[in-house]
Amino acid sequence: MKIDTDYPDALALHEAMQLIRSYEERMTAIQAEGAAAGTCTAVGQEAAAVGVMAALGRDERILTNHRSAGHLLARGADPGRLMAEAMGRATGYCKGKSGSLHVSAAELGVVLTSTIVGGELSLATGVALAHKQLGLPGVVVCIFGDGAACEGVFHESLNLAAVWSLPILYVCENNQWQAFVHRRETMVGERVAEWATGYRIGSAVVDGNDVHAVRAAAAAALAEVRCSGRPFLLEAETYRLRGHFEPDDQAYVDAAELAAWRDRDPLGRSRRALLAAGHDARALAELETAVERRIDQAQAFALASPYPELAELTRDVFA
Amino acid sequence: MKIDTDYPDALALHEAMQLIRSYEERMTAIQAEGAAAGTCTAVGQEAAAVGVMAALGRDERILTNHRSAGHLLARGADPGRLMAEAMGRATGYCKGKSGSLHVSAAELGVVLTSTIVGGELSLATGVALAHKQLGLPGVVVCIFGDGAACEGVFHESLNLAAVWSLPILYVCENNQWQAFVHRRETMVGERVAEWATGYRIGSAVVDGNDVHAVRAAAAAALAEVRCSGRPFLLEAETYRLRGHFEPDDQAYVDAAELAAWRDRDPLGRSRRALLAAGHDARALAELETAVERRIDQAQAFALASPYPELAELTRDVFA
Amino acid sequence: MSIMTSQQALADALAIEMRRDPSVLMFGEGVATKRAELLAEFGAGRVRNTPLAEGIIAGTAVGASAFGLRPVIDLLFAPFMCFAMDELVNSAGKLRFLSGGQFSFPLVAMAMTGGGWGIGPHHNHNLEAWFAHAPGLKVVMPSTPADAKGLLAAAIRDDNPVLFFSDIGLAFASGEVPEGEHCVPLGKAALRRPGGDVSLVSYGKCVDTCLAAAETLATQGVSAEVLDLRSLKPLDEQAILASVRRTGRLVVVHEASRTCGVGAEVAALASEAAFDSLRAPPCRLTGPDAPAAASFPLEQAFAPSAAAVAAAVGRMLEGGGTVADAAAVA
Amino acid sequence: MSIMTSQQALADALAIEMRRDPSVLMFGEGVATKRAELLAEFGAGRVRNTPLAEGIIAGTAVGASAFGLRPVIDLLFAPFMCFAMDELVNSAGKLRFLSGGQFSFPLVAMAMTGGGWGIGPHHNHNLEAWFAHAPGLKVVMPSTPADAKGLLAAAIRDDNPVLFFSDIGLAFASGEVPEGEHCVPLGKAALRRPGGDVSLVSYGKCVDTCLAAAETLATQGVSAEVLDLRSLKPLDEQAILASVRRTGRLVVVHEASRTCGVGAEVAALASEAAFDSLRAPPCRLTGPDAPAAASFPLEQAFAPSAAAVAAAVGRMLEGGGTVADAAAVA
Ligand SMILES: Cc1ncc(C[n+]2csc(CCOP(=O)(O)OP(=O)(O)O)c2C)c(N)n1
Ligand SMILES: Cc1ncc(C[n+]2csc(CCOP(=O)(O)OP(=O)(O)O)c2C)c(N)n1
Ligand SMILES: [Mg+2]
Ligand SMILES: [Mg+2]
Repeated sequence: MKIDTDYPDALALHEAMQLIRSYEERMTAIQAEGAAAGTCTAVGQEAAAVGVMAALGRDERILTNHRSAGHLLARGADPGRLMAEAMGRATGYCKGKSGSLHVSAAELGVVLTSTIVGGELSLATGVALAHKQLGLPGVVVCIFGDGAACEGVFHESLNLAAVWSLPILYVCENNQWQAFVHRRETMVGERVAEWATGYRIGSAVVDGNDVHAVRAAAAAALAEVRCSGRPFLLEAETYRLRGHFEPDDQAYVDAAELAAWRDRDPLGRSRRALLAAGHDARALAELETAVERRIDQAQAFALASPYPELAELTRDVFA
Repeated sequence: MKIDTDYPDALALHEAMQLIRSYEERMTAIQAEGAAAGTCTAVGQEAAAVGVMAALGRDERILTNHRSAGHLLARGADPGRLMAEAMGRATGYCKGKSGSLHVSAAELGVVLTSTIVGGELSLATGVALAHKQLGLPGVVVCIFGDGAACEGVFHESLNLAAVWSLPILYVCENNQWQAFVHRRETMVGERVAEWATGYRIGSAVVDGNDVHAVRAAAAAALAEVRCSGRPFLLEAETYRLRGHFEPDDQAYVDAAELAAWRDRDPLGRSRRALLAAGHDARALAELETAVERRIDQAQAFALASPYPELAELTRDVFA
Repeated sequence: MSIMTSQQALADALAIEMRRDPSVLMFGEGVATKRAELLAEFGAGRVRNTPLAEGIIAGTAVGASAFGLRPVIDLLFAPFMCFAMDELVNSAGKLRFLSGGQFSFPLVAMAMTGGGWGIGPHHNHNLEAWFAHAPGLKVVMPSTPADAKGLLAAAIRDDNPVLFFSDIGLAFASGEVPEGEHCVPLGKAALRRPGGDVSLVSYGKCVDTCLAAAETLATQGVSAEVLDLRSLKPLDEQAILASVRRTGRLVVVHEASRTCGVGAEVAALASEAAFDSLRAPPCRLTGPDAPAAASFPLEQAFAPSAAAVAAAVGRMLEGGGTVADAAAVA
Repeated sequence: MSIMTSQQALADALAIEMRRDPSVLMFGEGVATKRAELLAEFGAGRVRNTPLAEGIIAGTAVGASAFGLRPVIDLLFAPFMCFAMDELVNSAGKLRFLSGGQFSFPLVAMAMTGGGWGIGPHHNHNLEAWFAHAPGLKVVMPSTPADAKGLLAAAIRDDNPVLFFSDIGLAFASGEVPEGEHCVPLGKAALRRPGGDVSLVSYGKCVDTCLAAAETLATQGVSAEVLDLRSLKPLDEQAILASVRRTGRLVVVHEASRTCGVGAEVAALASEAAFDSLRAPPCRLTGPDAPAAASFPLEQAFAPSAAAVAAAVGRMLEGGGTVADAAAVA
């Protein structure tokens, strides 16, 4: 499996976002038909995922969370194996044991994914300690949500990373929601990045729906971590356009807020920018069709894949 | 039992500090003889304890931690019952079940004491919620150490208190040590109060070895909490002059740092100030003798007290 | 009586108890969003969303319960309780004893548990035995909507901390539920089906598994008794022993892992205190000592099946060799 | 051989294993302060103090162990593990399985446990059964300095997460310890004293209790076998069953609470798999289902005494009635 780090131009970034969008919309359809368990999508957050992944090198190790399909796909994950995992098939990245919520793929450097909110924060310091102690190349990128920032382990993780000078790029995808609770009900400030100050950790906030801005901010942050050897926190302001976990009618979401953020949909913005830059509408439509075909193939692969055999019930428990 | 809130003058404050000092030195002697289990003293931190307690009213509810003898005595605890508790006697505040490390005394408003570091922080929000919801008088005072501030629950507690506007006066006794680890090895900043900013919680730092300064700062902080209904964090900068847990040879402590803080011993400072203000040295000596006599009586009471009967092994587990 | 699901029965109990006692309040991640009807009736003070932080949710409940409130907290899924163990075990479970009885902690901590959702071991992990092992806590896990309602009401009224586990696999199963106030006493098992040949002791959704196995066994002329523990602590030892003394045979069935699970306690208890009545070795059918995979067929195979229970009873009645070894895989 | 305490034996094992394998490192609250000799020999990178935060200490160990390090962490006292349950149980115990075997977690989490210090249940609480119940973790608890050394070395070399409990009551007891490299395999019990009439199965400091009881019983003409489990997971089921089959009688003794403790597992196992050999009901002697008070006499009375063990065996041999009920208080 090849790690995607090469995003030569705006079109490539757009295509990566489109792939995520198509993948996730397909997954919700599959789920609605009852062919997969419930799942968390990150529709509306594609720019944050692609922008960050496009800034990383091959040696970075990435920890992410339950809302990770975008991170995996932007890192180069095979949509077929990812879908197979989400459907619990033996050909999935984790043999179908993880399902959609805790997919790790060591070959892509996407490691130790936890769907315990905050799990990524508690594990990242260790991965970074290993990097530092053993002189491994690459820094550790820890992607988490605004909700995870409310868990105590956020405090413990940032504090330890600061005290031990660990090479961690913390990326907070602040999508304004923590399952069924709006972020403003859970913290007094507007931004998670405010909390970085207390640990003397550098931070930046970026428009998380602008893929170019995210890529630039992530590249700068990464350079900072590489050069200082110290942690840095990048906050991407974005919005979860679909529900928390499929199916979800979003009845609890303020319609005006949702509409405002729909206008800022990163794919729409990217498409408008491409058209404005002279790209051809038909070429974009073809790109979308090609992406849909990849997703068709992925789905076919997943559906044709076997379930794990029952012996897997107790395999992989101990080394 | 009468709650001590009335400290009419500097002499009364001095006497309260002297009582704590004598109590703790006696406890270490008793421990050294093997007549009590190991214990945590707060020698050097008496001004923080007395200053805060002298600022509180009768209705305040106080949560404290393992280093709490000073808080209890300054609140009016009977040294005999406290010593009995430390020696595991049935006449102790908790029937001898708690020993020296988790003494609570509902009648004094000193409640739910935990020797799990951070326990006080996780419980204080609930006590404050009850105060707020049921309209109980008084605010909740939560006393914790610089070490506790490193536990994740510190973040969770302050965040919830801020979001729910809970009437809590957080008092951090920053004594520079967390058992056998110096504070500077555990956080990048110099002060715990820096962390309050992230929650938009007001804070103040006070010379924790100056009993008058602490009392004034605590009174101001308390007024702030009463008036705003919101949390406030007061940090008292002080120093643990003895070891973490008796016996402790303090071999790991920097001698120069220790010497510098010995010069700032709150009792020495208070004594010098009293003499400078015209108090008579002999009167002070008599006060000390009287305090020693109270401690003698306390010890005699504790030693004469019976151990709990074996049925206590399983009593008080369930309501 | 009306027909409702366990989810509805829990909502019913919450509303009734909150109406009955103004000191009852409920909070947790998404509680105010998901229980909009409670929010509407009882207001934002008594029905609260919280930040995503299980430790302080539980700690706040402990502190509040000591001073006049009766909090019910929703910790969502059992594995998330791992972030609240200090508050539940060291504080709620110990501070009454440690204070010499000065404080009580009338609180209820709810969580869903078990398979059925296909989303893996960070949501699906049966931890009830941990809390039965820890002092000072009560633990319940209903198997019917009526018991869901009655046990939750009793848990809210109890003056001790109660862990209330809801089996995910039963959330949408419906059944008859008494209207109005309804309490099921903590610590009392329910005899779901009387029988003379073997005692099937279980709780949660595995009670249905046992009932199905009992049906099968009946067609084979075997009369199986099904005892639903309902309360895991206090455990209804008398009911267990009475049943085992009657039938002389014990099969314990649960989804939780085998080692040091509730089944170990029940089997140990029976062999200690009803030894002379036992006509065959007791037998545990449990989930494996492994995390629960997300994959549907693996999740399905995790908990013992009715067929496995019936087969274990069959082997037991044949009396051939050690049942446990053959059953250990299930 | 040299004579040393368990504390010294642990220090010895740590130094030897760190010398042997540069990927071994140790951290925790006060580790660098209290293990100054390790700090001097291996430097500040491999011997580290941490902030006071058990969750991130454990989480850091989990993350580090997946990428080439072999961390040993000191969580001080077992109840403090309540702040690290997510990292130990949800991460260390489940992520290997959940990732389909992509990662392994060779780490050791140490903690002291049990009575002996008189400072109450926030320091003294035997939680080993929790970790035996959770998947993917190994659990050991030595009863001699030699085993302390050998089990710690084996735990460090093992490719799985191992919970290493040290009984506080044994910290300063000394014994013969092999010099140099010394491993005791995980999962193997030790027969401390052979005997034919009854099997006393135990671990930690209660092994000494059983040995003392066996002495007393010998003077009464009763030959008691003492089996020291050492590893609680994997449990040496063969050794337990072989012993019970030999003696026909089982008494399990531990300080941890009774309900769903290791004793429940052992008693259940024996009655399932050695039923026909049992000549009397198995019997558990355990600490009460209560927090451990600080008060010295209460702490002393918490764990079963040698006299209680001998008395339970006496009653068992007399064959009169149910042993468990009489013993339940101990
Ligand atoms: C410890 C824990 N608590 C609660 C949950 C349930 N849960 C899953 S995702 C989620 C919201 C997480 O919010 P955030 O961290 O902002 O990430 P987002 O879902 O918005 O991407 C919650 C509450 C969980 N998985 N783990
Ligand atoms: C959760 C937990 N971890 C560790 C300990 C052991 N311990 C007891 S006191 C202490 C130091 C606490 O430092 P701080 O909060 O600054 O309070 P201080 O002792 O300095 O008053 C430690 C590590 C504990 N009791 N609880
Ligand atoms: Mg979010
Ligand atoms: Mg301190």
